[in-house]
Amino acid sequence: MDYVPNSDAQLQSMVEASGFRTFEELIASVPQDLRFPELKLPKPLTELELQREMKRLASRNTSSEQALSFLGAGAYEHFIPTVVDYLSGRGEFYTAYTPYQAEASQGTLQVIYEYQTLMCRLTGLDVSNASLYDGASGVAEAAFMCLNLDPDRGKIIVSAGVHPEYLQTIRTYARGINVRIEVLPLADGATRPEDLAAGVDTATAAVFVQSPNFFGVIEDMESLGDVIHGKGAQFVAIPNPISLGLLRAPGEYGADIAVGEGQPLGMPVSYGGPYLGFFTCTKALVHKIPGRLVGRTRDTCGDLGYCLTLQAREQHIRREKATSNICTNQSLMALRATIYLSMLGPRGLHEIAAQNVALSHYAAEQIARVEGCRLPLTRPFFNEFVVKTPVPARVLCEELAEQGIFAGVPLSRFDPARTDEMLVCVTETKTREDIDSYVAALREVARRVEEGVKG
Amino acid sequence: MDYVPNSDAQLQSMVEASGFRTFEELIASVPQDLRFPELKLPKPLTELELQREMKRLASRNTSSEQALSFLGAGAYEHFIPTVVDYLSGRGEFYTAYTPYQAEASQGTLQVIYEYQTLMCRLTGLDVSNASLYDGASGVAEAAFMCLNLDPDRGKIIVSAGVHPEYLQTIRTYARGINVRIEVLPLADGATRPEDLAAGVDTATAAVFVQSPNFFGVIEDMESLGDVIHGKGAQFVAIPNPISLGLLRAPGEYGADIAVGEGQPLGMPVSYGGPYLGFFTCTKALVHKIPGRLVGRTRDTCGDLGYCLTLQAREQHIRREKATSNICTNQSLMALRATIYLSMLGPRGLHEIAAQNVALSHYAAEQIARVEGCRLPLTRPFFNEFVVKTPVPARVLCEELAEQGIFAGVPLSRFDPARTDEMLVCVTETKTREDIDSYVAALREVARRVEEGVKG
Amino acid sequence: MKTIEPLIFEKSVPGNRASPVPESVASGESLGALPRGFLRQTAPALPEVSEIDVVRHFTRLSQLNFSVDTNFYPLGSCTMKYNPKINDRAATLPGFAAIHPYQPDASVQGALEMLFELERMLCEITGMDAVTLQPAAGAHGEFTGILCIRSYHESRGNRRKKVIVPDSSHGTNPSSARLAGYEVVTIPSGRDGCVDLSALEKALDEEVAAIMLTNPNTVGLFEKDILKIREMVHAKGALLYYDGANLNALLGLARPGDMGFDVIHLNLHKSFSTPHGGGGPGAGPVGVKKELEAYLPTPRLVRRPGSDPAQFQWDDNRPDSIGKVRSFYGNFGVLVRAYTYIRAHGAEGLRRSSRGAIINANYLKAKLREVYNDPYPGPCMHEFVLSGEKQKQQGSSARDIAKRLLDFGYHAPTIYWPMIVKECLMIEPTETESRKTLDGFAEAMVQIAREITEDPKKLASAPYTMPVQRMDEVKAARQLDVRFDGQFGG
Amino acid sequence: MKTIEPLIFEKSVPGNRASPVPESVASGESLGALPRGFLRQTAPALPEVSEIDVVRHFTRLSQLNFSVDTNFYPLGSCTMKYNPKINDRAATLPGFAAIHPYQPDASVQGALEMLFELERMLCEITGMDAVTLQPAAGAHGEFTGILCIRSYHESRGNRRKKVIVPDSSHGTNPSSARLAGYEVVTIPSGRDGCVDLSALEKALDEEVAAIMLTNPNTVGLFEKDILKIREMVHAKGALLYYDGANLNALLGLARPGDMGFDVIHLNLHKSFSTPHGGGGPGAGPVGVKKELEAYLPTPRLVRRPGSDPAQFQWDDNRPDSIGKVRSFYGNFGVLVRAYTYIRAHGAEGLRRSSRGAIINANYLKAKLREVYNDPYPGPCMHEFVLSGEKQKQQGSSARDIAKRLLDFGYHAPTIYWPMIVKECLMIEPTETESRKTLDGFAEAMVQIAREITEDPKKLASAPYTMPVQRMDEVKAARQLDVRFDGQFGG
Ligand SMILES: Cc1ncc(COP(=O)(O)O)c(C=O)c1O
Ligand SMILES: Cc1ncc(COP(=O)(O)O)c(C=O)c1O
Repeated sequence: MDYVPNSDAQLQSMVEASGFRTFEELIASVPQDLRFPELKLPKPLTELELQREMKRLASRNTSSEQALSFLGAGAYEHFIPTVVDYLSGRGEFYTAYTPYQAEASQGTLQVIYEYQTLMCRLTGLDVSNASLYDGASGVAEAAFMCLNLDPDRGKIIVSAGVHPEYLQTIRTYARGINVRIEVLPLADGATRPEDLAAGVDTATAAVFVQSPNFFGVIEDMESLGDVIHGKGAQFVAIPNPISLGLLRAPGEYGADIAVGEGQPLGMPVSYGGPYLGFFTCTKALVHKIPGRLVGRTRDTCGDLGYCLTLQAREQHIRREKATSNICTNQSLMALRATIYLSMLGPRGLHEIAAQNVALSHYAAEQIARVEGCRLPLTRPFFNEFVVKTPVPARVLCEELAEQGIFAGVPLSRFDPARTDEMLVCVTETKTREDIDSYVAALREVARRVEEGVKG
Repeated sequence: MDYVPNSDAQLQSMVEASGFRTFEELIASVPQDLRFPELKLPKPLTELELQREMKRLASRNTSSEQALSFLGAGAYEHFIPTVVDYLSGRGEFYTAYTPYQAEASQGTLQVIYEYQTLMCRLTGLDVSNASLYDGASGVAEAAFMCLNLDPDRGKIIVSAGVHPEYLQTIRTYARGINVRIEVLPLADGATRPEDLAAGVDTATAAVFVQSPNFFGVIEDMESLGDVIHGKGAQFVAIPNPISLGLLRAPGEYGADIAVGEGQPLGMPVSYGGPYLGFFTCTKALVHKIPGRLVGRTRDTCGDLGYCLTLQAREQHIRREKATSNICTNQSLMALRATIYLSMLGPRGLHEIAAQNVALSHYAAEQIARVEGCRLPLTRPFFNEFVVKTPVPARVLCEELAEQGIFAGVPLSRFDPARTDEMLVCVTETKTREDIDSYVAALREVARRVEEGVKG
Repeated sequence: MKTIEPLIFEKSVPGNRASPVPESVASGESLGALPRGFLRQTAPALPEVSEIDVVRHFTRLSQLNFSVDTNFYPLGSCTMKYNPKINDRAATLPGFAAIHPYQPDASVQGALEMLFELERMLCEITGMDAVTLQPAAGAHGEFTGILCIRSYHESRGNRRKKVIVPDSSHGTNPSSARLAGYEVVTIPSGRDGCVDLSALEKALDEEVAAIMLTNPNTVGLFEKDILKIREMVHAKGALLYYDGANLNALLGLARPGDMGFDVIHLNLHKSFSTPHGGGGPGAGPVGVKKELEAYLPTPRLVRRPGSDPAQFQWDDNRPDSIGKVRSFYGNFGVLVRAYTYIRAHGAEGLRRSSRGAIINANYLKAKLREVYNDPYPGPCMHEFVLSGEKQKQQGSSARDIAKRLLDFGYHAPTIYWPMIVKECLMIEPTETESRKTLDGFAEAMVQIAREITEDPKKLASAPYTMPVQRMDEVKAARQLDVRFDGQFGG
Repeated sequence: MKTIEPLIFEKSVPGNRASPVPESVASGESLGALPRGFLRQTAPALPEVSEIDVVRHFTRLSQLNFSVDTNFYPLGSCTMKYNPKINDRAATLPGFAAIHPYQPDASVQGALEMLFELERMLCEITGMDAVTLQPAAGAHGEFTGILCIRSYHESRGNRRKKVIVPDSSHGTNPSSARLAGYEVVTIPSGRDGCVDLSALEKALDEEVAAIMLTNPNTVGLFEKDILKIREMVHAKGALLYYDGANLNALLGLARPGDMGFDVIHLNLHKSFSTPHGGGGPGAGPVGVKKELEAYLPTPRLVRRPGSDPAQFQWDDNRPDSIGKVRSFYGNFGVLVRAYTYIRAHGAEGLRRSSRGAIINANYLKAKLREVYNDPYPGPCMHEFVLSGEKQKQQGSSARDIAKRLLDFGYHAPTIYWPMIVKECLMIEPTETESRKTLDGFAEAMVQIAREITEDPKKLASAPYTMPVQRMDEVKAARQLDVRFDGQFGG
């Protein structure tokens, strides 16, 4: 099928009304032997058939509606108020383009202005852009930005607690430019100020620290910030935005930039996307910021309104001199975050964050009691933690998956040497009973597998 | 939880701002010992818990997403274009009241005006109301209306092909008034004009004939109409609206009133409701019509617009002299029907109807070949038909249900004597492969059960 | 450049189409099964439009509406509270939306558990002994309830002849009683807006089957003499019928069953927040005391005796039942929403809702009673009435006030009802509105009163900012045009 | 009485709240696990509002937008076609929306099958050998593609220094090339709007890594010399990059792979109808010829060798890959929608779509070319540019025309781009619009031209019917106010 309303007869009469005889005359400039290739595609489907086919495909995946999932590691299953789906699904938001015509786009523009304000308040920084693609590319954009600030600073330092995929993305983005990337190892799962002090120097453009970091540990951001600023480098914090309902904000501990993954703010995990790269920074950096920015201004009558602003930074004006190449960003996801944060308010966000702490600590305690399981790290954590498993974590997780439990992310996925560790995440979507049945199954499977391995 | 935005402190200060000291002062007129009863209700749930609980309940039902359903008998599983759900779910339609303030309700009003027009065009009659509760109560309203036309006509005749629940509803509605209800039996599943001729007389207010009737058979409406009009009675047709994409319209065969169940026009089966009672009639009857009516008129500038009209028929003006007591009707369902019919257009509706015919006839042929199964009726049918089963239909259906197939509605449900018959419905939602696997399972189970019964 | 949305028929272009269905899957030959004479001669003139046409048309039309989702909507007696979106989502889960009413009971145990629990919870909330969920709306519930009363009296040998309603009652009350075969006796309300006991006394005799009361009544007052009324009515062997349209005042606060009502109906689309949908669907469950349970419509939902865990099933074997008042079991999708709503709240949440509703009403009343006439001074329940008499004398009617409110972005109150108050404005703010919203509305009402003193003519042409100007309803009725390009003038 | 929607912050009342989360389920003691110094000192000043406030606020804001669902939106180069609702529904099925990117591959075979098939179908549609679905939008795809080109040249010993773009190219092209470390060489377009072969000749040397072309190009013309260009570019060892923003002209009609392009990106949010969302999310898959496959981002989706039925899995072992350009696998939800779209159409449907797009553009162009200047006479592909030069001389700019169009209920075309056309208006009607809609738009454009001749001042203050008057963008940049109650003036 197709969505062309005009019938074939109508189309032909339109060709003629345009002053031509045939459609072929319209495409005269397309070389003959390029035309009308045969495409081997599955046969077209009606909407009824499509509904069936998409349900068939979807039913071949085990979703968190069927399974108990304790997976996190950069993508988090959180409660999403129903209104987020409903409101963000309204066609007037959904099917609008980037708000180039301000007067006909005040809805989208005001939402982005509110989003920017919310992200500033959440991170404690001065300016927010309108969104970037996701956490990983956002971090890479931040690296670009910092490297552009001072030609004499050609090095960046990345804590080993930063999500491995973010680091990989930084490396990819850096292929085209001259930059030294140093990775700072962790001790007991955390970045140590003294280790950082040994690495940071006046050639350092920026230091990237994630907190809670990839292993769940809350970093001592304040102390790290002092070291970084001591050498005049930019301090780029990568927070989990939900944690900011409870934990110190980047602005409070002196970060220059906060960038990261906004997915926890009302976006489904959706197999990895679409998510939301958020980006806030100090006032000083506003003219260097990548991506779109919405400003409040007045119309010719003096009434308040909104429009895109500081476009002179952007590719469509500056072309190769732009601060970033980004054009389409993740506007609809910024809308979701805006609705989500409006629904929760300060107390709701605090409550959610507190529940993440409470439930994940309960789970950690229970898991630590499972024969053969250990918590190798001792530092405070937010909603995820590393578990040392008595048998290879991958085997354990696969076994549990068959029982409908996604037990954790095996760390061997990121470092083949770490065979017997997994990262376990617990959010407010789990009850104590859920955790108990997870722990019971874990105990059972760990024993069984271990016996199998031994016997 | 609750949806009261004001905090307790705020509420108290509002009490005070109203000139009172305590909430209790506001409810002084409520006798003391009636106040604050203890309610034994389950504990409140947060939205997150609610999402879980409702999914739990829903998952304890076997929906047509899991099972192959061949159930009809007054509630039909049809393809519903996605836009129907999306558009009818828009809050501006969903959360508006009956359009009393015309100027602030032009959306709802225009939709109803379009609905009325569509139903007139579909049924071939002059006037449509804005909706009634459902098919059954709609038919009962029609009976009331016809009985009110002429005090000398105190009898109604109902074909035995009318849905048994509609007949039951007529009987209930008739409890308060003086009326004789005669049921006209069928021959070979159809209402015979000659039988009708024997029953209809000048004391007959109206004759009710459903086509396709409850047993799936298409009635010879034209001939029946001649008999009815010969005695000056009203001819009330009860059509399946989907069938009108293909079959003769009530207006074409001379019905005075067309009333029935609009559910097939874009409403999910939803365990029996909310559905849509549609009601159209000839111009002559417009001032007797039950329910709301929207008219087109002009505003003070002379521009076209819409408002409720002929309200003098209604309960809020006429009180005990109203044509009906109906107030809230099924507006949102009329919206769904309007969107549905707009999406399909004349060709789409024809196509759907034709597919129902083709697929149900294919199924009937295949089932007739199953050892022990028979088609007892020989008349033309639309999308359902009676099957005579070799073993009690209820047993057969329960067995097949366990295999995920809802094979049909056992007629013993309506008449305990009809133990070995079931009503099978096939719509465009089934493929030939679906039918084949149904028939294979039927063959298998029929054999097994029969052997069990014998052995 | 006012853009009015044309009719969908005006967008039709022959040959255009949306494409949700396959073309010609059905082969011509299978239609051969049907005799030619049965086939439609001319295709119905449905619009021929594309999917984008449909989406644009109905999206734009939706934007012409006021609604709870976009506006404060203090329409008295209608309880236009917030309709939680979670309830809609629950109802559209395939496990609820895609189950057929004739599926085997064993395959719908989740649905039956939900319905059973809902009946039980409604009994608990109202103090009744049994509930049917079958009626589709309030009026339908009234009719059902009165038929039960009729059967009750019949079983006692005399069905009786009359049903009493106060003059402040809703039009559906007398209409439903009449349809059930009763003569309607209307009694005047007292000066205090409540039932006038002496008028009641006078009307009561052994031929009275029931009296129908709304409580709080339609001027927003609790019937203070309810216990006395109950005594008087029951003394004559008549029954007390409760119109539950105003139950939103009393959730967890007082129960009709405890007040002595024998039969009640609820409007789930009011008190229990299911969306009004522009005029339905609703749901009008009927509750009764034990003595009347046998008359409730069939089928009844029962727990299978001895089943554990509980199994539920439908039971048709009720010889005394009034029968069915509609097909199947009720507006199931609406019932799912109400169930979700009650489960969210629990007893505490319901009580807090009614408390909030009453406080909001009194707060708003206090802000307005100086400016508009207050026919019933003192505290109100969840709603209150004002009279626009003063404004009428200055040249503006209640209708003018209502229309002008639209310009301020507020839906109008209910007007001209109940008829016992002149230029009546019936205002029900509901509990889901914040103080801030009420303040805004009060300001608008005050400003309108000021406009009336300054320039009453201004109001006569209101509203000014709606998609259309004031509609000519007289013309609508005189030159009836109820379908596009119909023969009906226009 | 213009009601502007206040900011959500302005609706905040201390203590108010929506109630989606439980209060204090977490006991204070468990927070004891966290050192005090880690805790936030002051709560973030998020709004304190009720659920109804939230629903009303965003519903009203939505109504301030133009969108495809409400308006014809002929924004050139953006392919604002109808976004089928079925695609959204598919993407929100729990089996797609509620799966985690790190679930075991065995538990997401439906998703992997879908992605694998989508890659294959995109290869088929474009004539490329391999596709990655990872990039999040067009610009992201460009960057990815150029990095692949860089790796390709590096593997041959010289990464080369330059990337050529025509002056009509989109801003992301030079910007992406620059980020990938290339010097950008811009060549002027010919008078016919196409690549000027002699300019190209001059710019081409052994240091050129690639030339980036859009085809049809941004003035809506097919690069008629594409086969010659391919020869010239390949002769120098450079590669041909295809910006797929305009692929909507060519579905089933011609394939970039067949034209000689080595690397391409697609904008699924344009040609494949995934909703733009007010500026994303999009998806920018990159396709390459065999020689470049090794450089595509990791992980790659592969069929498990020997599996039958097919099993799919992620493969990270690609030593030559450029690495990851983002987390996980791409904008999965967007990919589901594009997949659904392609499955609906099949080859025939896609071909008919492009045919419809081209015919619609030519039809509209024919209606307007007498009234506005037509810089490139003759047939166009799926879009065309007009010049408002004549109108400019009469006193109205392209911007004025754009703003005035809003008053007629039409979104404006893309304006002032490409820069090679003065007062450029770039119009892309798309195939999903009916002739009737195009006629309405053409009439409005003609009327505007008439208004300009009659009263150009009128246009200078347009639009008149939007929620706001013309925005002062200069002030916005000068007195930067990018967050509420920020230090940034305003
Ligand atoms: C007091 C009262 N009774 C009965 C009804 C009728 O209820 P329904 O519209 O649900 O039939 C209403 C509705 O407005 C009402 O306000
Ligand atoms: C020709 C062209 N190239 C590239 C892009 C950038 O695509 P995106 O916005 O998806 O990054 C656009 C978008 O407008 C475009 O029109």
